[in-house]
Amino acid sequence: MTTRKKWAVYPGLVALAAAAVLLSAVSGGSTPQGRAPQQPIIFPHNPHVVGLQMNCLYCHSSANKSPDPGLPAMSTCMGCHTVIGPRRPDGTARPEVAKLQQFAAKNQPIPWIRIHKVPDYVQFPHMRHVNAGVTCQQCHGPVQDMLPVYQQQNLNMGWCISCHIQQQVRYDCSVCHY
Amino acid sequence: MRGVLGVFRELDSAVDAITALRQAKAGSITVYTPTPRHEFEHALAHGPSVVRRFTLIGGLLGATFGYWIAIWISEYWPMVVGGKPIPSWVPYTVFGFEVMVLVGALSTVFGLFAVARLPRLMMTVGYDPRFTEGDYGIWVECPPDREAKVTEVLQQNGAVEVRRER
Amino acid sequence: MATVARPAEEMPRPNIPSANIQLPAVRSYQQVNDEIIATLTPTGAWFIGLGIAITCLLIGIGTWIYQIYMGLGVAGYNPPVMWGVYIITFVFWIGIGHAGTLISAILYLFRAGFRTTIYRCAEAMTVFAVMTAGLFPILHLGRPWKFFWLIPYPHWRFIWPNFKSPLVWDVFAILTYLTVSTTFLFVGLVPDIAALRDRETNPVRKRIYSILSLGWRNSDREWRHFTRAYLFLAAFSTPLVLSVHSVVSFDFAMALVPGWHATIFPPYFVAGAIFSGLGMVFTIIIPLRRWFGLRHYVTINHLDAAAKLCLFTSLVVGLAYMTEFWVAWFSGNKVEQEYFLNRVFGQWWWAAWIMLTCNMILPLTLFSQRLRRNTTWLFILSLFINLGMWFERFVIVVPSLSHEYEPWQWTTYAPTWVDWSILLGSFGWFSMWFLLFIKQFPVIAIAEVKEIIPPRLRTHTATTDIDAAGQHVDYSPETPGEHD
Amino acid sequence: MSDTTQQTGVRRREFLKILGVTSAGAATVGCGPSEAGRLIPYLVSPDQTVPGVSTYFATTCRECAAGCGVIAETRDGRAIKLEGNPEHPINRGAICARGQAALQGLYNPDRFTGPRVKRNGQWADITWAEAVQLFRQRLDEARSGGRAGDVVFLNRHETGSFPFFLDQWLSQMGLPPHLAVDPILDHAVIAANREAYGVAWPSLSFADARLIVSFDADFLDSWGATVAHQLDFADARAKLRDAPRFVYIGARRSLTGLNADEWIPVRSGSELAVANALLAAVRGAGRADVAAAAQAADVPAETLQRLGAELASARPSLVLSGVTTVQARDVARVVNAINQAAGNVGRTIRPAEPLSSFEGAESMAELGSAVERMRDGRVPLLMVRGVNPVFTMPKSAQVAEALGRVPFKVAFTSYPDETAELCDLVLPDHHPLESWGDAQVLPNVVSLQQPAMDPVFRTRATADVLLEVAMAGTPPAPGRPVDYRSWLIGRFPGGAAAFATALATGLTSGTTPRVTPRAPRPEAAPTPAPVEGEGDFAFIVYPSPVLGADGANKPWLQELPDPVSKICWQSWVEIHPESAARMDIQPGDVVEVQGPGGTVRAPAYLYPGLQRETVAMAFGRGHTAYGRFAKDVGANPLDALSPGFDRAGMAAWSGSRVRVRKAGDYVQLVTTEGSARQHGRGIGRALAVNELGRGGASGEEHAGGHVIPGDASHEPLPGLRAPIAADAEGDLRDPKKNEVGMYDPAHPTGMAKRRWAMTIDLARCTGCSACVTACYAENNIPTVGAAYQSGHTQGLPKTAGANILRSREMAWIRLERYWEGDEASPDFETRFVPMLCQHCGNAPCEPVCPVFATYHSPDGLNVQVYNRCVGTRYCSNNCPYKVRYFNWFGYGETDRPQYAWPEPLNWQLNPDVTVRGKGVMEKCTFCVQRIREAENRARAEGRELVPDEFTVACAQACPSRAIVFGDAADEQWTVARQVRDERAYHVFEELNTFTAVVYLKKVTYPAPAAAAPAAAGGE
Repeated sequence: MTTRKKWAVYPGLVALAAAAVLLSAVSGGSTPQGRAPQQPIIFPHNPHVVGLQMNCLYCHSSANKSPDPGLPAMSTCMGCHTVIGPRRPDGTARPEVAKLQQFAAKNQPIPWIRIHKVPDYVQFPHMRHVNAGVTCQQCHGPVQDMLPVYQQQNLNMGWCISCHIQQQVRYDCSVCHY
Repeated sequence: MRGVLGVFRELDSAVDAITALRQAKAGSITVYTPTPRHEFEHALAHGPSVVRRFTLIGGLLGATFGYWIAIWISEYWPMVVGGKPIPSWVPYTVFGFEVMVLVGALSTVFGLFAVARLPRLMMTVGYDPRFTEGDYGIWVECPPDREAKVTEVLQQNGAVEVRRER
Repeated sequence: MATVARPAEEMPRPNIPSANIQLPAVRSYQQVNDEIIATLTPTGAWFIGLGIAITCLLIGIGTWIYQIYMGLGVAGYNPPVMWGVYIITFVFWIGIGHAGTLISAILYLFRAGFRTTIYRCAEAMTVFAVMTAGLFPILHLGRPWKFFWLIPYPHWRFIWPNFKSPLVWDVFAILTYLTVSTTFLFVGLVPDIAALRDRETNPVRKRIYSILSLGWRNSDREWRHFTRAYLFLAAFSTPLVLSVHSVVSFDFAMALVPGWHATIFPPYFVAGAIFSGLGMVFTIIIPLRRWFGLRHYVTINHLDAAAKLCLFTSLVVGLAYMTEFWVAWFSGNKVEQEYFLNRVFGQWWWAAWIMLTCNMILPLTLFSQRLRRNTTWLFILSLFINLGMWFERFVIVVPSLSHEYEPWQWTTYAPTWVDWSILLGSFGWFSMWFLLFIKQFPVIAIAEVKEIIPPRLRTHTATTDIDAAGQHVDYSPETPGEHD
Repeated sequence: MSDTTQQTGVRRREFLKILGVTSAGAATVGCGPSEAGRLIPYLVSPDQTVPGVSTYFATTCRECAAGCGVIAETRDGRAIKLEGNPEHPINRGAICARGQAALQGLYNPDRFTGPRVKRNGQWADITWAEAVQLFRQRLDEARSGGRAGDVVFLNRHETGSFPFFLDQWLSQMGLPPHLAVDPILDHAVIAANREAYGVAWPSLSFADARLIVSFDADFLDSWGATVAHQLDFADARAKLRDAPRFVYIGARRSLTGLNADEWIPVRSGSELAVANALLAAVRGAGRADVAAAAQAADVPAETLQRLGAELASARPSLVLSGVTTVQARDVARVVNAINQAAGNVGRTIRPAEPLSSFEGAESMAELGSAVERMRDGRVPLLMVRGVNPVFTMPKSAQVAEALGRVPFKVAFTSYPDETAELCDLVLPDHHPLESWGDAQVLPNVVSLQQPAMDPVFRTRATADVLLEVAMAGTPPAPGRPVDYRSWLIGRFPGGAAAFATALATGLTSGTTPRVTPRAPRPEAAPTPAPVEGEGDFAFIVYPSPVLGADGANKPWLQELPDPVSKICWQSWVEIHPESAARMDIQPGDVVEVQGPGGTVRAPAYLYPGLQRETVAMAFGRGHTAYGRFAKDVGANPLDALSPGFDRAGMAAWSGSRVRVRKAGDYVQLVTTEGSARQHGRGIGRALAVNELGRGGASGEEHAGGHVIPGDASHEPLPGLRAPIAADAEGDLRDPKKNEVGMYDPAHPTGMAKRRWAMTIDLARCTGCSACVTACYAENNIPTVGAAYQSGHTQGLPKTAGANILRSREMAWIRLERYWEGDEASPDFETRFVPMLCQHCGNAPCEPVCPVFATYHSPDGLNVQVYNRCVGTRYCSNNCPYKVRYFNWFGYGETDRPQYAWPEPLNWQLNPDVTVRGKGVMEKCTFCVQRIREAENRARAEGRELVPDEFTVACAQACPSRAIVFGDAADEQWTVARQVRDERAYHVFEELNTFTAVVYLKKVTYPAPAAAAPAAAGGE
C-alpha cells in the first residue's frame, strides 16, 4: 500500500515554496561586494594611514566639502615621492613607487580602477556624511588595513536605509534619488 | 487487503446489493459509480463531507493575511500618496478579499485531496476500468471466511461479474 | 423506438425552462464515453488551425521583442493618450474570461441545466483568455522586465508595492482569478481524465493521464467530497468573478479622468464582461458542435437558453451606456458633458457608434425566438459582439484620455502596425492553447452529462417520449429544431 | 583657471570624457550598481576647483548683439549651465532662451573639430601650422597682387576691443577695415536715432511711460536688447493700476503684439501714413490726414483718432518703430518726431544713457555692395568670421555665385554653415565660452569675456591666429603681446592685477577702443526699391524669436515652440483664417508663396493675428548645411524676396507683394498646441484693471469653478501651509500615530516643516519661453524632434519633428497660449500660461502608482523616482494638468538611435540630475537637486536656509521675473507673501488637488473708450 508515499508530496511542496521566497529575498541584492580588482599600482594604505598617520583628507581632499571625495592628483603623490624614491635606504626596492614615478615621468595620470560605486541615479553627498561624523570605515571598511582595497559593504539601498532609520536622519526617497 | 468486487449494469441492482451487504454486516464497502448518484448516498448513509472546514479556515486565514500584509507594509515605510492616510482600510479591503478567495479556494482543493486521499499514487486492488464508463462496482473488504457470503449476496442482486481480489 | 411525428403547427414551440434541458439522443453512459472521447483524435483541419495560431503567435512575439528593444515609442501612443490598444485588449480578454466562470459557477449554483454541456468549453476559454489578458499589463509597461516589482515579495530594497494603487489590486485579482479558475477547471476534469486513462491504449498517453487523474477511481468517498468541494469552489468563484472585473473597472473609475470617474463602472464592466464572454462562447461552440458532431449534446435549446442570457446582459450594458450620458448631463459638470458630446458626435463618433450598434442594437434581435434558434445568425451576431466589446473598451480608454481637462493637451491617437500585430499575436496565443486543449481533454464534461441522462435500471428503461411541456421526443436527425 | 588649464588641458579633457561616460552620461537602467568605470585623477589639481563642486565664471553672452552678462557654471572643468549675471546692467540676472542655448553651440557635435582645407572640392584636415602657413601665403598673394584694397573681411557685429584689434591688424596688413554684419539688427532705427539723438540706441524706460505704442517693434523678442526690454516692460506691467496701456500697430501681431492691450492691424506699407497721422494728432494739427491714413491702413478712422487723442493726453508715452519695409527709416524718423513732440525724450527715451551694443554695425547694404564687388570678380580674398551671407541674404542676391568668383575664401567660422562650406580654408574660431574678449554694453561699462573651460575641439581664437600671422618671421620683441589675452591685459587700465579682479564680476567701468566710425551714408544711396512683386498679399518676413539668425543648429531652440504659433522643427506660412477660408486652405496645406525673388513653400498656419491681406514667415530655418539639426529643416523665406534696402540700408524684409496659392500637398504641422481655446476652464485667468481691489474672488466665473460639489475654493489657497494637504494632514497631526516617520513635523529631520511652492504672475509673463529652455538645460531633458530620432516612430514620415507630431515633446514646463474673445476681430486677447507640475498636496498621480515611484515627500514635493518607475503611465493618465512626460525611446541611452546628446553634447549634462532611461516617467521636480544642494550648503555652514537664498532654473532665467519659488510654510519667503495676493488662484481648484503652484491673474487695460471690461475671462 502506498498511502505513506503520497504524504511525502506535501513537505516537498512546502520546501519548494520556502526556497522560492528565500531566493526572492536576496534577489537584486547581488552587488560586487568583496570585489578587489588589480590596480595599476598596488597602493598600500597601511604605511600611509597607520604608519605615517596621514589623514584620509590629505589625499581625498574634498570628502568633507564636496559630494565627490576626490582622488589625489599626481602632484600630491609626487610631493613626497620625488624624495621617497624607488629604493629604500637599505637598498631594497619599492617597485610600486618606481611605477608611480614612471607614470609621473610620462606625465600620465594613474588609471585607477573604481571599486566603490553607487548607481548613477543615487546622489551620495560625501560631505554630509563626513561632516556628520560618519567615519570612512563605516562604509568603506578598514581601508587602512586593506591590500588590495576591496568593497566590504554591499552598498545596497537596504543597507543605506537601515543606517538612516537607525540614525533618525532623512530616509525619504527624494534625498538620494533625483 | 483482500475482498470481493462485484460489477453491476443497473443502478437499482447495485443499490439493493448495498442495502443487503450492510444488513449482512459484510465489511467496509466501496462503491464505484461513473457519476455521483444520490441513491448511493442514501444507501451508504455517510455523514456530510468535512471539506467545508478547510474552506472556512482557509478563507479566514486569507482575509487576515490580506489585511495584515497591506497594513504592515504601509506602516513599515510610511509614504503619503495623494494625501491619503498611511494605512487606509478601504483600498485594503479589495486586497483582503482577493487573498481570502485565493487561500480559501486553494485550501478547499487541498482539503478535497486530503480527505479523498488524493493523489493516489498507484491503482490499488479492487478497481475495474469499466467503472469510468457505464458500470457500477461494489468492493467489499472482508476476511476470507466471509468471502463466500459476500459473493452470494452480490450475485443474488444481479452482479454481472463477481471476482475475489487480494 | 417510438418516434412521434410532431404536427407542423406546433412551431414555434414554447420556451423550454432552461433548468430542465434534456439530451434525448444520449441514452447510455457507454455512448457518452464513446462519442465524446472520439472527438479527441486529431484531424488535418486541427493541425492547420494550430499552425495558423502559432504563426500569429510568432508574429506577436517578434513584434514584442522589437518593442522591448526599441521602447514603447514604436507603438502608436500619443500623449496624453498613455494607454492604448494594449490596455483595451487587456480589458477585452479579461471580459471574455468571465463567461466561463459565470456558466460553470454561477449557473451551477442556480442549477441551470443548460450549463452542463457547454461549461467545460467555456471554462477552458476562461483560463486561456485570462492567460492572454495577463500578458498585456506586462506588455504595456515601459520597463516590462521589472513587472515583478508589482508583486509583494521580501527583498533588500525594503520597499513594497503600493496597495492603494488599483494596478496592484489588478495584479492580485487576476492572479487569484487565474489560479481559481484553473483549479476549478482541473478539478472538474479529474473524473473525465480518469475515464480517458481507463480507455487509453497508448502507454505514454496512458501514463500522462494516470498522473493527471491523480488516481481517481470514481469511488463513493471521492465523489462525496468532490461534489462538496466543487460546490464551495463555485461559491468562491461567484463573488470572485464579480470582483475581478469590478477591480479592472477601478483602474478607470478610480482616476478622475472625465468619462472614467464614474461609480457605475463596476456593474457596467461586469455586465459587459459577461456579455462579451457569452459572445465568445457562441463564436467558439457553434462551429465546435458542428465540427465535432456534438449537436445532440449542445442542442439548439442550450444555445437558445444561452442566447436569452446574452440578451439580458446586452440590455444591462445598454442601460449602462444610457446612464453614463444621463449622469454627465445631470452632474452639471461641464468637462464631463463636453467629453460625452465629443464621444458621440466629436472626433471619435465612429468608434462610439460601432459600440452602440454592436452591443446595444443588434442583440435586440434575440427577442425573436426564431433568430435565437438560428445558429448561423447567432454566430454572426457573436462576431459583432466581439467587435463591439473591443470598441467599447476603445471608447472608454482613448477618447477620455485624448479629451481631458487641459485643452492644450487635447490630441488624437492612431495605433501602428506594432499594436496590431501584438493584438494578432494575442489571438494566436489564445487559439493555440484552446486548440491544444480540445484535442487532449473532453470539451464536454463526461461525468456531468451522465448525471442528466437516465441511468439504466433493472425494472424498466427510462422513457424519452414527448411530454406535455413540449419536451423532446426521441432524437432523430429529422426532428426539427434539434439541430440545424 | 588659465595656467592650470594650459598645462593639463588635453588630459583633463580625456578625464572629462571618461567622467562624462561614468557619471552624467549614463541613464537609469537596471537597478543594481552598474559596471564601475575607471577613475582618472588630475595630474595637478587645478587651484580653485573642488571635484564635484561647481565653479562659476562671469563672462559675456555673444549670441546676439546685446552682450548680456552670463555666469557659466562649470563642474569638473565642463560648462554645464549658463545663468544671467545679476550684477550686469543689461540683463540683471535674467537670460533668454538663445543665451541658454549657447552651450549647445559650444558642444555642438557638428562644429569644426580643427582647421581644414578644400583640395579639389574635398575637405581635408590639416594641422594648424599648415593652415596658418597657407593662410599667410594667400594673404601675401592678395596683398602683393596690388588689389589689397579690395580684400573683404566680414566679421559678425560685436562691440568691444576685437573690432578695433581687427581693424588695427587689417591696416597693419594694408587691408581695408572689416565689415561688421548683423542681419537682424534694425539699421533703420539706428540711423534715425543717430540723426535725432546722436546715439544708435537710447535706453528705453517702459516703466515711466503711461502709454506704449509700438509700430511693429517686437521689443520683447527680437528687436534691440530684448532681455533688458522684457525686465523693464514686466516691471511696468507689475505696477498694475498705474501700469501703462500698450497699443501695437502693425500688419502682424508678434509676441510683443500679443502682449498688447490693443492691436491696430494696419495694412503693411501704410505705417508711414499712420505714423504721420499720429504725429499730427500729438502736435494737435489737422484731422484730414487721419481719415486718409485710416483709409490707407484699412482701419476705422475713430480708432486712430482715439489713439491720437490718447497719445496727446497720456504723457509721457513711449512710441517705438520696428518696421522693416522700404520705408523703415522714414517711419523711424516720424516716430522719433512723435516722441519729441510728446516730450518723451529724456523721460521714457534716454539718449543720455544709451546702449552701446548697437554701435558700429554696418548696414546690410554695405554687405550687399561687397557682394556686388565679389560678383564682379574684384575681390581677391575674402575672410568671414561668424557671418553667413549665403543664408542671411535673399537667394536672388546670388551670394553663392558671387563667392564663386572669389579666388580664395577663408572662414574663421566654428560651424559648417552655407558660407563656410563654400570657403577654401577653415580656421575654426573658439566658441565665446572658450575665448577671451570684452563687450562695450554701456558707454562706460565693459563686460568681460573669459573662457569658462578649455577648448572642446582643436580650435584657435581668431585673434591669436591673426597675431601669429602678423608676427610670423619677425623676432618676438619684449612687451609685444604673444596672444590676444595678453594684448587685452596690456591695454587694460591697471594691468593684469586689475584685470584679474574685474573678472570676478565680469564687469569693469571704462571704454574699449572704438573702431573709427565711417562717414554717415549720403542721403541718396541706396535708393529704396519700390514695393516689388505683384499679388494680393503683402509678405512679412520676421526673424524667428527663438532661433535668431543662427540658432537652427541648436536642438534646444529647434524644439522650443515658437511663442506665437507653437510650431517647432518646421517652417510655416502664417495666413489669416478668413483669407485661408477664401482660398480653401486648411492648416497644414502646403502653400506656395511667389515673390519677386522666387517662390518658397511651407505648410499653412492660420493665424488670427494678421492683417487680412498679409502672409508672414519666420526667418531662421531652411538651411542647406549647418549640421544635422539644421540641414533640410524648414524653408528660408528670403528665397522669395529680392534684395531691397530702405534708405538706411536695412534689408527690407517686409512689404513686397506676393502671390499665394495652394500647392496641393499636405504636411502635418509640428505643433505642441492641442486646442487654442480654454473652453471656459479657467486655466489662464485675467481681470480688468478696474476690477482690481475687489478681492481675490473677482475676475471671471469660470465653468469648473464653483459648480462641482466638493469644491475647495471656499478656502483661500488651501494646502499651502503644510506639506501634506487634507486627509493625510489630519492623519499625521494625530498624536496617537507615531509611525508617520518624517511626515511628523516633530521628526528630527524637520523636513515636514517646509512646503516648497511657486507663484507665477501672469501679469508679468510675456510668453517668451526662456523658462522652457532653462529647464531643458538644468534637468537634462532630451530633445526628441531631430530627424535622426524619428527613425522608429512608426506610421509617420521620418522627417524632423515626427516624435512631436505624436506630442512626445518632453518639456517639463510648457507655455500654453490661449486665445480669448473673438478671433475674427483684432481685439482677441491672449493668455500665456506656463504649465508645469503643480506638486499637488493631494496629487492624483500618487495613489495610482503601483510601486511608489511617485509619492509625496515630507517637504511637499511630488517626487518622481526614476529608478523605481516601471512605466505603467497611470500617473500621467490621472494628472489633470498633463505635465508628466514619458521616455518612449532611449533618449538618454548612448547606444540608442534616439540618443538625444550625441558626443559632445552630453558634456553639458547636469551631473546632479539623473539622465532618464527608456520606459520611465519624468516630470518637473521643482529642481530638487537645487533644493538639496542648498540644504547641504546650509548644513555645511551650520545654519538654516536663508529665505530666497536659492531659486529654481525657470525662475532664475525668467526675463520678466514672473516666477517666484520658495517655502510657502515660512512667512519670510517672498512666495509665502505672494500667495496671499488678491489675484492668486489655483488651476482646476475644483478638483481638490491643493496645488503648490499659484497663478496670479493677468491684468488687462481696456481702451478708455471701451468702458466694458475687456477681461471676458475664460469666456
